[in-house]
Amino acid sequence: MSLALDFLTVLTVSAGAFFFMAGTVGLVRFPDTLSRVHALSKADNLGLGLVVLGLLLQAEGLLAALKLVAVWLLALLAGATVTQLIAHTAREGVPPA
Amino acid sequence: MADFLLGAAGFLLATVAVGLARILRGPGDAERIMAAQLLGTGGIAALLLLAKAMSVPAAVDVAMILALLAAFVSVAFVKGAGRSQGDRA
Amino acid sequence: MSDAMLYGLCGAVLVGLGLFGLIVHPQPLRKILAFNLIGGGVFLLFGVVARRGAAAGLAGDPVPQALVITGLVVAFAATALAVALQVRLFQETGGRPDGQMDSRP
Amino acid sequence: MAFDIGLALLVLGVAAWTIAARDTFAAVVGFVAYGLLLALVWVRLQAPDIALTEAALGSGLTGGLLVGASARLRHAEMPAPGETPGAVLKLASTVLCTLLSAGLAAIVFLLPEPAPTLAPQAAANIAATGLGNPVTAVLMAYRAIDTLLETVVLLLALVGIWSLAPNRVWGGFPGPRHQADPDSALTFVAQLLVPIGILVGIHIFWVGSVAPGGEFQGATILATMWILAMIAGLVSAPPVSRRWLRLLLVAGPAMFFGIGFAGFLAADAFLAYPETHAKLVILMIEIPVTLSIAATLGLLVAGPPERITQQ
Repeated sequence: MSLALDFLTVLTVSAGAFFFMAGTVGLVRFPDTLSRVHALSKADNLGLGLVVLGLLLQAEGLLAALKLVAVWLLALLAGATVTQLIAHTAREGVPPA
Repeated sequence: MADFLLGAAGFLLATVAVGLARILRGPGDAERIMAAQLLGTGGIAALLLLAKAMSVPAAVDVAMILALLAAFVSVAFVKGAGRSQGDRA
Repeated sequence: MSDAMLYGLCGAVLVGLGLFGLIVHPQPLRKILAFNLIGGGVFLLFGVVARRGAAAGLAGDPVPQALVITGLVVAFAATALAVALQVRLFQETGGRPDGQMDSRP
Repeated sequence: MAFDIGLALLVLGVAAWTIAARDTFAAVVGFVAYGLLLALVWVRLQAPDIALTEAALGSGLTGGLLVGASARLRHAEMPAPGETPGAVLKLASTVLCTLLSAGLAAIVFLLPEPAPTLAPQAAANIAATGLGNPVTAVLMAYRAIDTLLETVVLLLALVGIWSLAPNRVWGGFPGPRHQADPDSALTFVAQLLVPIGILVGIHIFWVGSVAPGGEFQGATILATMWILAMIAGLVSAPPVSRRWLRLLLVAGPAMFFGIGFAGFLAADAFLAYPETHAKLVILMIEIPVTLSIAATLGLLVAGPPERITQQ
């Protein structure tokens, strides 16, 4: 059982790492600010979510698990809103020098 | 397991560092704040992995603080950007 | 070489980097940034001492750790004061932080 | 070990960027990243208390302060032609700084063996304080006088900032006025984050007696949430002449001094805690100190008074 859980953790954490990589590639390759914001939010939401999911399988106790979920929700909220704020400023603001 | 989690944390940081190297150069301030945001998320993920790998549960608290304050820094940026435009006009 | 030593070397380099920035940057905010870099390096050196002092079931000597926490708070207070001084000086002189308004074309 | 080498190199890279970046704002972003990575380093050095402080104060609050300042000082940060240092100065400072770093590195290698430590003493006497976190025990019991003086230092820094106010706005509102826009994402995030952040701050403060955390970390989070609410326009910074504000600022240090002098009666020394109720007394100090530090940190970021009216 624990071996199966470990395997699942390895799988989800690796998938999370992959999404972080995808987000970074997007950030590096995409041509303009708005599409870069898009790439960033992918890494935020999915990458961290998968890492948290993988760690949830290893969590000791309900409280520790809830804390992990709380960190993810906080990061999600902050990431989403901030991404929106940045996109808003980038659109209205001065064109990139 | 601990070795795998530590390795994953290292991989995440390395990935994020590549993005950081590209994006810190700009061209705009929005890109730069995005770089900090990306590093923030990567740092949170790395801290959560470290907490498990090193058995330091308090690292989860550190991650929570980072999640909370990442928003704060970006908000300060958005307000600052708005203000400096106002000064220019 | 232990992990603690590695971060100690990192701290030593950070102090040098920060001092370099403090000397060569004429802009006030850059000097404040460089000063904070030095602070981070010094705190890391304390961290090495704390980590090496692991004993009696503790993972580090709590006394230098507490000193670093105190130091971080004081460094923040100093940074806030320095920033406020700069902003005020800027308002007063209308541009040049050193007060030499005439040197601007 | 590979992880640590990578992390150390990343810290150095970000620090080098902070020094080398041409644009001040880019340097500030580099500094925020630097603080964030240092929090990771502190976890690796088994110092989670410092990691919490670094994340909250070194990266978060200092970052917000400097991001705001770099926007306000944007014009002042353009170096004038004659100001950039020449090649000789650069070379001389490179040599000087390399020597300094080499010297410090040598000291790291020459640290005495076995390493001197106070950890056994800290662990042996912790039961008498009723605390479970040795770092909090150092801050609140063994070296309480340092912490007391630190709260005073924070107040002095605030006095220094307030004294920068021009005479005509003395006693007025600190910082520029922020207008709330009910439809914006900023208002939304502030309304949602501030209550959560206050809970997290209280939690970090409360667990500090038994686990990593404590009054400085908790107070920093509370201060950050206050500033977030101010920036979003949800609350206005209070005029610095308000009596309740002054009382809040001195409540912590005053309580600390009061209990310190009471120590003469209870246990014959300044800041000596009675043997049986040490934890209760420490808590009586910590609660007002946390609130005072939070208020002080928030006002340190808000800056000197700039206007007399709300507008």
